[in-house]
Amino acid sequence: MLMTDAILITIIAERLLKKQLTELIVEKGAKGYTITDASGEGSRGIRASEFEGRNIKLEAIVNQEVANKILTAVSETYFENYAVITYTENVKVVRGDKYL
Amino acid sequence: MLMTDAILITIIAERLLKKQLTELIVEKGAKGYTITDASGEGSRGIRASEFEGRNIKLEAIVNQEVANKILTAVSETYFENYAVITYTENVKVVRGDKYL
Amino acid sequence: MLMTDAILITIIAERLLKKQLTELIVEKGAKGYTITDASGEGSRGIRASEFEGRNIKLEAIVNQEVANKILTAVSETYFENYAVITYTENVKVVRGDKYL
Amino acid sequence: MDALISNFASPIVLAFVLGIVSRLVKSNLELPKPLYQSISIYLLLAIGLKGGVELSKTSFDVVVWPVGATLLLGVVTPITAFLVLRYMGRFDMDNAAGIAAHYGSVSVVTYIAAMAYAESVGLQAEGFMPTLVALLEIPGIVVALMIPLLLSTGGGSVKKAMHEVFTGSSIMLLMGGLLIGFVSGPERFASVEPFFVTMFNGALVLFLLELGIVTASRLRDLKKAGLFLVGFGIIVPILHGILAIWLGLLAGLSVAGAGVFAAMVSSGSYIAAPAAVRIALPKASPTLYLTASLGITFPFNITLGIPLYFVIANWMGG
Amino acid sequence: MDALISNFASPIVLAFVLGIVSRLVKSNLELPKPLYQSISIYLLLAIGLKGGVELSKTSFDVVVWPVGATLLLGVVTPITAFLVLRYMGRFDMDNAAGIAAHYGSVSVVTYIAAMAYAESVGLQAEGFMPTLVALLEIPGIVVALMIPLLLSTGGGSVKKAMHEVFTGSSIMLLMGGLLIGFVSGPERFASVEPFFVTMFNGALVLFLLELGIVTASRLRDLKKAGLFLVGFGIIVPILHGILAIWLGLLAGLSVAGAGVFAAMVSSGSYIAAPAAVRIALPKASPTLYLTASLGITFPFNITLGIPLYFVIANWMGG
Amino acid sequence: MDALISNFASPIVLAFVLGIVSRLVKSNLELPKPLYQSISIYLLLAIGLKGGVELSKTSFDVVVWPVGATLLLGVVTPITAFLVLRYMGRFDMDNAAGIAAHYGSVSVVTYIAAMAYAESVGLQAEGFMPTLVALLEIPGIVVALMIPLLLSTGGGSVKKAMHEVFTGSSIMLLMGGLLIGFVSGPERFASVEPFFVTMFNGALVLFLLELGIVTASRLRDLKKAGLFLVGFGIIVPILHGILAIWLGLLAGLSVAGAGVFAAMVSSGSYIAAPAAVRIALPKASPTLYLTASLGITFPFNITLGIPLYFVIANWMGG
Ligand SMILES: Nc1ncnc2c1ncn2[C@@H]1O[C@H](COP(=O)(O)O)[C@@H](O)[C@H]1O
Ligand SMILES: Nc1ncnc2c1ncn2[C@@H]1O[C@H](COP(=O)(O)O)[C@@H](O)[C@H]1O
Ligand SMILES: Nc1ncnc2c1ncn2[C@@H]1O[C@H](COP(=O)(O)O)[C@@H](O)[C@H]1O
Ligand code: NA
Ligand code: NA
Ligand code: NA
Repeated sequence: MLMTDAILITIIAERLLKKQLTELIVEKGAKGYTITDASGEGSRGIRASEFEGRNIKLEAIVNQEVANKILTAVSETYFENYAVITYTENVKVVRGDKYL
Repeated sequence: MLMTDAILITIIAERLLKKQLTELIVEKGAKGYTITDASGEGSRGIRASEFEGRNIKLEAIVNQEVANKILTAVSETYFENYAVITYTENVKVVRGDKYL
Repeated sequence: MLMTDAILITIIAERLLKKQLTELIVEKGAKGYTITDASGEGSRGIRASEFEGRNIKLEAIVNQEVANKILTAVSETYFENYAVITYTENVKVVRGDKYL
Repeated sequence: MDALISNFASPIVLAFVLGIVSRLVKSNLELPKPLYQSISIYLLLAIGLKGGVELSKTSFDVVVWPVGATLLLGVVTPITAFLVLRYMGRFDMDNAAGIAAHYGSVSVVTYIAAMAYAESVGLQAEGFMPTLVALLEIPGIVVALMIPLLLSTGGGSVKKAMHEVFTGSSIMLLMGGLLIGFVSGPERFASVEPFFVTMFNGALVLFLLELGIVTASRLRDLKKAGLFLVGFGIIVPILHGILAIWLGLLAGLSVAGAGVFAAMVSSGSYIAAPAAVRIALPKASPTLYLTASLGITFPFNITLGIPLYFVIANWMGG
Repeated sequence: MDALISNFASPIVLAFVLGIVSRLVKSNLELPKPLYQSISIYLLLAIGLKGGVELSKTSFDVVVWPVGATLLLGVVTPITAFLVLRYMGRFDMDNAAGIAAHYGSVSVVTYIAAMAYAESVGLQAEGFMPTLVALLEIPGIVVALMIPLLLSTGGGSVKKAMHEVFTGSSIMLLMGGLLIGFVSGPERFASVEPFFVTMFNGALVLFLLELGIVTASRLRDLKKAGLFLVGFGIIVPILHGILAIWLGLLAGLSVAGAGVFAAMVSSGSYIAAPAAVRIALPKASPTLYLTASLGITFPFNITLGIPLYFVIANWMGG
Repeated sequence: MDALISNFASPIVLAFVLGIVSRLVKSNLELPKPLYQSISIYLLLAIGLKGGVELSKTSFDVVVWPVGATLLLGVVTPITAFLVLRYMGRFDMDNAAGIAAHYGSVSVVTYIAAMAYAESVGLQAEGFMPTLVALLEIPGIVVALMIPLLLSTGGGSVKKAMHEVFTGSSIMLLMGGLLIGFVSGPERFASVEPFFVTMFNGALVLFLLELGIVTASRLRDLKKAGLFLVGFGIIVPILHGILAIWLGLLAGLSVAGAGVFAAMVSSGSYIAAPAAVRIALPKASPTLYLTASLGITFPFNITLGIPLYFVIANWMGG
């Protein structure tokens, strides 16, 4: 099985930012993304989207360059005022050309 | 803490394939799996399970050999006609004998 | 982008243990956590929380030391009698000071 | 004309329009998926129950002919749809059979809208209509999926698809409801009637709101689907509808019954069929079959089609 | 016999059967989890509210004896169950206590089915029965969990389990509903009555559909549970039921009230008890206690048990 | 006094209290999120529909003045709130504007509670009140978000926030419902009335249970919010309420109508406004604006505020 190295970037954020964040990562070059509902607690606590009750967890498989662009954009735009955390992992994908 | 190296294989697919895919990975040797609901967008767009609205994200901790078998089977059977993506990561598990 | 190495620890467990497990990981030093609903099958099968139908998947970004403490505590307290699995991965986080 | 306005101004149709509009203005309005699924379950079970209770009051002689007509049309309509698509539309085998499966089956919501329409113009269709809906759901899919098999193409698993069709939740709920209603009978049904009958139309408003939202996201696919499919999605249903009226009246249905029957037969499934086709004919494009049945025929039927079928039924049988 | 058929033919029991059948034919039918939880919440709150409103119309003298009988049985039944399991069935301490906790508590759905049955045969149990349900839910669990503690085994956290029991959502809703109903009184309750009373039986049909599906997945565990447990799950409830009828009639309950009371007392909890037992006695096997209470006693009660208790109540007190 | 007790003893208010209590005793009781969202959708659509049907029976002359009064107050109240917060409370620009946006908009549940209260004391507010609710939802938010823009601070995206407000699901459902109700008219509405009208108060009980739970988790933030905000959250609504009564009576509203109008105007939004403010003014603290509108003003209004407004309305206009 031919596998390609790729980056899995994960963004956990208040649900209110769903649309903005998906637009952002697509703009920065992600070919797709996957969203799951999540809840959680962190150091900053309360958010306005409490009524919708949950965070979202946004995952995208991208190459290193796109990952960097997304990381920079997310931290510049959202880290100060919103409940957002981001991390990356190394993964191996089948048919890497599709995502990278 | 004694940790064992293992592979975490993730399959994101249209919900319609849930039963088929879980059967497939168990048949190829996975001792268990975890499913979460997900939604997302990719390069191929529309699917028939839209009414059920979501993808599934199937995760299994397996050894390298089982991972390879699953990867091969999934890509042969589903990649052409269905919305499916697959990737693997290296993880460390406690009590590895249980899964591997 | 300045990234810090960290550990992503994942615990999949019967939902009944949600409160106990989140308290445990915070007590052991996690600064936050994220929870998603999950379902699944493993080697031990049935659980009492079947009515609530699902497992939880608890993820926390921590440093190696906290990860070890959590792993030890979880395996000592829950592995014998409950449906629980745990694994760790290496990730890179932005603003590592926040979690570690 | 009056009938048309009356249909357009019903809360059910208007809720559908609201759903479409809210998607067009990019509102974030959406029904939680579990609510949508819950209402589907409720509607299917309720239809089954009502049908079963009615059936328990009806004599065999009265139903036997309409049942025959339903099964016949379940076999005929997917074939006509297939032939039109394959030989006039030049669709490939998989797509032609996949779309045909949808038109062989039935859209439960179209049926409900037709019943509501009948009521709103002061008519009353036969009580056993839900029995016909349940019977119409399956054969069309089976027949359509057989075609590529007989002509030996395919590739997907027809066996799995058949299991999917027969044990799919919509059949379970419709047939299960029918049996429960039939065995319970009117008296024992009374205690659950407020829930399953009195609330029915209101729940339908919520359902059509969501269906409007889903349909609107189909509309942008109309271009991909092409002009032929748009024509197909309007003209073939009308022809199937006329055929249904003729056969329905022959089988002894009332004018209102024939109108509802036409709406059922003309409609395209978008719940049971897509799941089955996706498994049996993976090469068939969901964009084509969902756009046709949900994006074209469904909106056509619930706005113009239903009043039209009633006019024709009245004219042929009144 | 007639009573039996009438019970079997009720939409509620038939929905339960549909749930079982649909699982057996491997249908993918299932209620969305949030719907299932929503209906649970609704049913518990509705029972509480109705009970509270009735209680506000009842004098203290009338309730005091039934309340006493309920508390007494809440203490006695887990002990008899424990003794039978430990000394006749040779179960280990944890499993015996774990199962006993379930039989000391109450299955709310069994209670509801008994009320519905009473109505269907033209009888009317006392209005304050929900009060008794709420009171019966807790003590049996507490008593059973105390046993291994007194005999000093265990290992889980009884304190956490107690908090789980007392602040569990079922107690909150039942007791909260009771208080709200009691304080509101019939007049202020009127505006919410259509929602909480008129819709009740219909909502129950959906609930039992899901319960049938869950029960069916228990049935394959019957073999693991063993013959003794099957016998236990039928005979002990009957004995508890007879005891309840006798005490209930002594306490002044009507024949219908005694029948419903027997159904309650004989039933095994499968919501509050499993959660508490899982935490307090982690070594007790969920397969055993859930199979017994949900896989054996529950289906027995709602099909044969309830009519039987009514026959006995009629015979002892009629 | 009687009115007060009557209000406290209503199932709706008691359910709210049950929600608070269950959180305080750390119960795990919670409504599934999809249920909560479903009830929100239902309530908003139902209010719109009822309002639309009533509007279709009302002449233009009767509504025009109340509509004017509503729009005027939608502009005035966020400004008074802003001035009090900025210059008396010394809040920074973002927080003052953020909180003001909430008080310029409306809490739909407060409106509903006021309608229910009116009914419970035998009064009947004008049928077109839901029209006013829908109109009051937006302008206050727009005006408040304009303030920092005019005084040129901000940083968030006001444009995105405006789109959020105008296409938000609450406006879609309220306005959509109004239009559907208006176009359908009373006759076509009849078939969905049991669902949207008869069930309304019962569904509200469930909603307030959850709102109680959410509010309770706000209460621990009261300390962070500070004494000034607590005073603000009680006194400013009373002043806005009195202003609303005066203008409402001038505009021709009945005493009951003026009481309900006061409850609306005095209330703080906690669904539409938070989402908009979070996007337009990301530096404003959700803790402050949610604690004020949901933790202080909402409980004040549904317990003491509403009866008070009715007393004042009666006194000023009776
Ligand atoms: N250390 C952590 N590990 C995993 N998830 C976290 C962690 N810290 C925060 N989160 C998630 O990020 C969200 C926002 O965190 P915060 O901005 O710190 O309130 C939380 O609700 C959690 O879902
Ligand atoms: N680059 C990606 N990163 C993460 N998830 C993806 C990516 N591409 C596709 N997906 C997921 O895979 C599903 C199917 O993708 P596709 O087959 O490209 O339509 C999508 O709905 C997404 O959930
Ligand atoms: N090999 C595996 N890979 C992924 N998830 C697993 C695996 N084994 C068990 N699980 C998850 O852990 C839960 C408990 O497993 P068990 O204790 O083996 O019944 C299951 O319900 C699954 O969600
Ligand atoms: Na058809
Ligand atoms: Na019992
Ligand atoms: Na206001």
